[in-house]
Amino acid sequence: MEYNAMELMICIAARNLEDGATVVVGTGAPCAAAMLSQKIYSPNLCILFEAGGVAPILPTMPISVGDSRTFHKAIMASSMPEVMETCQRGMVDYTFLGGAQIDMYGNINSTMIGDNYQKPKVRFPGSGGANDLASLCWRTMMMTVQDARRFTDKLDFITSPGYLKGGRSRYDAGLPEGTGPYRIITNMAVMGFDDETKWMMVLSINPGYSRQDVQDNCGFELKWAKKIDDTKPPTDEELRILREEVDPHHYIIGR
Amino acid sequence: MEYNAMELMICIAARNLEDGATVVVGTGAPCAAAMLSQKIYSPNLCILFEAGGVAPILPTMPISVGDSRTFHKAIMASSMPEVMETCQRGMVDYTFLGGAQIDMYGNINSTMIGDNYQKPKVRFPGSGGANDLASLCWRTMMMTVQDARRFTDKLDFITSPGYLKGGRSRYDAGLPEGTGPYRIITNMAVMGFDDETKWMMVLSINPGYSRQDVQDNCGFELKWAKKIDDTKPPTDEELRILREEVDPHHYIIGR
Amino acid sequence: MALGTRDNDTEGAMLSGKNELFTDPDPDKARAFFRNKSRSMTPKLSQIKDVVRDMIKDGDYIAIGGFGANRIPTAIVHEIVRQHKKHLGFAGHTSTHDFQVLIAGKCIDRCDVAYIIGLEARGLSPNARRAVESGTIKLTEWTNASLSWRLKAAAMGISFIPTRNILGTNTFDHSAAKMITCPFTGKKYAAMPALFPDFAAIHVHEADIYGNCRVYGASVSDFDLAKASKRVVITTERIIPHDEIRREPEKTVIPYWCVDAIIEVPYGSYPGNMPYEYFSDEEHLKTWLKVERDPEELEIFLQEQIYGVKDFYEYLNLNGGIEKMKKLRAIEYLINNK
Amino acid sequence: MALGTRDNDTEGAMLSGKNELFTDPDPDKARAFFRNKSRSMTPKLSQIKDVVRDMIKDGDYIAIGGFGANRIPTAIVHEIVRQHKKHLGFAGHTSTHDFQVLIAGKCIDRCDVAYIIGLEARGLSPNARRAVESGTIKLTEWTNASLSWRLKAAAMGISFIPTRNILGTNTFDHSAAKMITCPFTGKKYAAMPALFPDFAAIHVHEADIYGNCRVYGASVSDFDLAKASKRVVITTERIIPHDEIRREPEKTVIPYWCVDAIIEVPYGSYPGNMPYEYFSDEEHLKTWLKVERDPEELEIFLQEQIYGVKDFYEYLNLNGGIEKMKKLRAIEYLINNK
Repeated sequence: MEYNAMELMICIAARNLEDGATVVVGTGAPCAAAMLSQKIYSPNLCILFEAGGVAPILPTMPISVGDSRTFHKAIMASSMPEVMETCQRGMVDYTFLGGAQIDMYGNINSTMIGDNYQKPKVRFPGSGGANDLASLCWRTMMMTVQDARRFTDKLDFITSPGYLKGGRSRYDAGLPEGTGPYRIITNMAVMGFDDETKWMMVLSINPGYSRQDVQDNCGFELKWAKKIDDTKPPTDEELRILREEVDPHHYIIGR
Repeated sequence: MEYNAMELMICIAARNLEDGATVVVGTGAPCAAAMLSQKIYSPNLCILFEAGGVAPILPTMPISVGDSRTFHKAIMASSMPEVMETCQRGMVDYTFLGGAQIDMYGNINSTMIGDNYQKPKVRFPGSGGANDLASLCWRTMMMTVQDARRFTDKLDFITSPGYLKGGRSRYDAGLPEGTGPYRIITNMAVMGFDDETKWMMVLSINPGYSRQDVQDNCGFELKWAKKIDDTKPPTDEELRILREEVDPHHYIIGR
Repeated sequence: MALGTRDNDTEGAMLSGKNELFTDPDPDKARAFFRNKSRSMTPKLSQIKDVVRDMIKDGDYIAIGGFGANRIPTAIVHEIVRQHKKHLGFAGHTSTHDFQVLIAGKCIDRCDVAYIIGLEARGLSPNARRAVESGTIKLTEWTNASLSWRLKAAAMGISFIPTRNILGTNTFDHSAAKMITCPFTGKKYAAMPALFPDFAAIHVHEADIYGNCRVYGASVSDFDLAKASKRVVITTERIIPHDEIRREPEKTVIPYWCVDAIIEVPYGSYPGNMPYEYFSDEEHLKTWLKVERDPEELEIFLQEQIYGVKDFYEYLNLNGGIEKMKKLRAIEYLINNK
Repeated sequence: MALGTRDNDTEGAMLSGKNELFTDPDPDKARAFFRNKSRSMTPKLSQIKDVVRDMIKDGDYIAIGGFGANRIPTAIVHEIVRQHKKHLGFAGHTSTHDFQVLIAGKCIDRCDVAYIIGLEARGLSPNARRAVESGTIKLTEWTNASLSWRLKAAAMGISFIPTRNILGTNTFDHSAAKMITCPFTGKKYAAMPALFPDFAAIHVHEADIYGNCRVYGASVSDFDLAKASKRVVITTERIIPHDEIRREPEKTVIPYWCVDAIIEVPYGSYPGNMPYEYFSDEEHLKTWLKVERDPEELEIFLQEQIYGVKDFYEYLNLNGGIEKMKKLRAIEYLINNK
C-alpha cells in the first residue's frame, strides 16, 4: 500500500515500543504510535499522560494531554507530580518529543529562535513537560521531518536535554544515569546514538532515500552504523489499523 | 465538685484551645482536652491526628491515633505526610506532648534514661510524631504531674525541641520562627515561658498549692510572672461533660 | 548560549539560573501569613464579582487550576479581565486558554513559563505569541514538572525541593533554579524554589459551603496549588451537603481551611472540558484562535464575549446556553446526540 | 549529650547525625533496580508461604504498611516469624504490633526507630523494650514525619528531601540525617535521606488481580511506601474485578506496577483494626502484652499462635473465627451486638 511520511514514522515508532513497557506520550503522532503499538505489537503497553492519566482505554485521540480521554476507563486518574515522579523514579521506559531544532547529541529546541531570550524572533510553545520527560524517562524518541535547518549543530536554545556535549556530559550534569535519546525517526531514516561519543548515528534508511539524501538534509556530519539496514516499510496491517482504528478522521496522518 | 489532678489539667488545657483553631492530638488526655473544648468553648476547634484523620466527629476516645475513630465522619481521611506538611506550612496552632523529663526551656525527653544510647537504662516509646509536632506546630502544650526528677535541668536525651538553649537558639537551629512551647500544665501550676530568655515561668498556681510547692517540685529555678494568678478550678459544667460525655468509661480521668 | 552563571556564595561555585524569581520562597514568611489565615469552618459562599474585586490586587501573583483548557475556572478568569486587573504575575504551568484570555485582557506583565502560547493539538495562540515575542511580559523559564514541584515545595512548607530535571539545559539557565549537591550521594540536583502564589482559582466538581472539595479525573497540581496559595477561590459545578463530605472523607482532596471563598458555577469550565460532565467547545476555541490573528478583531470579540456581558451566565447564554451544554455533555459521554 | 558531629566535607562544617544509615539513598541505584521491575499488567495472585519464602532474604531491609495496629498485613508478619527469617532491617514508623511480633520472633537486628515499643493507649511492649534496652538490635533514631518523608523522597526518585523537624535535638544527633542550607533563603534544613526498602507488605481493602489497589480511611505513608520499595506484596480484604478499577480510576491509590504479588486475606489485619471492616481485638492485644512480660510464657504463646499453626486461617479460627469477626465488625460499626 501507498503511505505518507507521517504514516511511516508512526509505524516505525510503534515497532519500537515493546510489550510491557511504559510510555508517556503527548497528543498527535506519539499518541497514535502508542495506540498502534498496543493494537498490533504490545497489547500490554502502558500509556501515561503527564496531567495524570494512567493506562486509559483511549476511545478517541485526545486533544489535550489532560482531557477526559486521557483517563477514560483508566487504571488511575492521578496527578502531574505522580506521573513525573514515576518517571524520576525510573519506572517509565519511553517518551516522545517534538521540536524545532535538534543537534548531533539529540538536544532539542522547542522554545525559541533568535539570540535574545526576552525578545525572541520566534517563540515556540516551550518545554511544557518535554524537558522533564527527556530528563527522566529512560529512552527518548523523536519523530520529525528531516531538513538541514532543523538538524543543526547550533541550537538557539536547548529546551530539553539530549546527551548535551556527548560522552558522559549528560550524566556529569546530574541527569539520571543511563537515560537519553534513543531513536530519531525521520521521513528519511532512523537514527540512534553512538555508545561512546553519543553522536547521532544512522541505523537504517527509509524506502526511497539514499545515504546522500540523509546527509544532505542534516546540518551536521552524521555517523553511520557498521551495518545500515533498509527500514521496513509499513505493513498493510499497520496501515489499515492506523487509518481505520487509530486515526479514523485522519487528523494526524492527513487526508 | 471534687476533682482529681488529671481532671484539672484536662480542663485547663481545654480552656487554652480557642474556637477556630487547629490542634494535632494523640490518644489520652490531649484528645480528652480537645473534645472537652469542642463541647464547651470551641465548637469550631479542628482536631487532627497524625496518621491522617482530619476533623472527625469522635464517637468514642481513639485507642490509636490511626484507628477508625480518628476519621469517623471526618472531613478528610488523609495521610501522615499530609498532616505533617500542614503543620510544616504553618496551618496548625496547637499540639500536646508527653514525656519523662522536661527542662527549663521546654525541651522534652521521651526516648531514654541513661547515658549510652545503644544500651539505655530505660527506653521509652521515643518520638513517634512528637518531635515533628513540637518542631512544626505554632504552640506546644504539655500536661504532666510535676516532680523534681521530671522537671530537670539535665535531660538524658532531647527528643523534642523546646526553646533548646533559650533566647533565639531554637530559631537559629533552623526551627520555624515563632514556634515553641506555650503552656506546661501540671497538677500544681500553669507555666509559660519568658518572652526574651524563653525560661519556664509560672503564670498561675492551682488550688491547694503554694509557690513553695511549685518550686520544691521542680529541679531548676522557676521564673515567676509579675502577677501570679490563681488557676480557676474546674467548673461543674466542665467536670460533668468531661465525666459523662468525653470519657464516660473514665479510662483517662480514672475511677 | 552560555550555559549557566556562577554564584559567589560560600557554598562554592554552583550553577544558578539567571532569570528573575518573581515570588519569595521564604517558608517563614509564608508561615506568618498562614498563621493568620482562618481555620474556622464557616460558610464561604460568595459572588464572582466580589471575590475578584476583593481578593486580587493589581500586581498580585496568581495561578489558575486545571490543565490546558481542562477543568479551568473560566468565570474567574473572565471577571479578572472584565475588572481590568493589571500587572499580575502568573504561573504558566500548562495554562493555555486561561493564560490566553488573561493576556488578551492585558492583565499579566510577568510569567513563570512552562507552556502558555500553545493550545496543544489545536495549534498556537497568535496573540499570546505576539505578547511573548514583543517582550511586553517578563518571562522566567520552567517546565511543567518544575512548576508542579515548586508548588509541592510550598505545599510542604519548605523553601525548595531537589529534582533531576532541567539540568544542563538553557531551560535551567533562564530559570531561577539553582544547582545543589546531595549531602549523602554527591549527586547534582536542581533546587526548585517554593512557589507561594498570592491568589489561586480552582474549578472542582463538588464542594460543600465550607470549601471541602472533590475532584474527579486527573488532578494535575491542584491539590498542591490549593495548599501553596495564600488566597484560594473555588468554583464548583455543584454545592453538595456537608454531610455528604463526612460520609466519604476519602474523597476530600482540598480541605476547607485552604479555601477563602466558594462559588457554585455550573458549566464553570466552559469552553474547556470538565471531566465526566461536558467536553470542550472546540468550535468556540477555534474561533478564539482565529480572531486572535488580528488585534482589532480580537478587541471586538473580547467586547462581545467578556467586556460586554455582565457575567458568566450571560456569556454561557451567548454561546448556546443549556442546549449547547447538552451537546457538550453528549460529546463527553461519546454519545451520538448532536 | 553532645549536640551533633561535624562533617569534614568541602561544603563547610555542617552538622550530621552520627548513627548508621542502614539503606542506600542513591537514586541511580534504585533506578537501575526499577528499570528491570516488571511493568506488565499480568495476574499476580500468590500464596503467603511462597511470597515470604521467595521475596524476603535474610538480611533484607523491610517495611510494613499501616499504622500501629491499624490496617497491618498480619498474615505476612506471622509468616516471616514462622519461616524464621533473620537479620532483617526494619522501618519503625509507628510500627507497634507488627514490630512486636517480628521482634518476638527474633527476626530483626537493626531498626530505623520512630515508635516501636509502645502500643499507644494500650501501654508498652515488655519484650520489645527488653530487646531495645539489651542492645541486641542496632538503632538509628528518627520520627514519624522523618520516616514518612524519607519514603516520600524515595517515591519521588530523589536521594533526599529537606525538612524542618528534628533540628537542634538529640533525635537529630542519633539519626543519620544531615543539616543543609537552602540556596535561596539561607535557612537550615534537615536533609532526610531517601529510604528504599527491599521489601514491603501492605494490607488494603480492595485490589484487582494485577495489583491496582484501593484503601479507605487514613492512608498513613502507604502510597509512598508502595512506590519506594523494591518488592511489594499486597494482602487485600477482597479481590475486585479489574473492570471495577477502570470504572472509578480516581480510587486507585497504588498502581499495579508497584506490586509484585497479591494475596486475598479476609480479616487480614486481625488482631488490628481494619477501618470500615472490623475493630481491633483488644482482648487479644492485651494478652500479648501480658505474656510478653515473661520470655518463657511468650515462647509458649508464640508456639501456640504462630509456630504451631499452619497458616493465618488456622490462627483466625484459634482466636474465634467468623463469630469473633462478627463481634469485631459490630464494634467497628458502634453497634451493640456482643
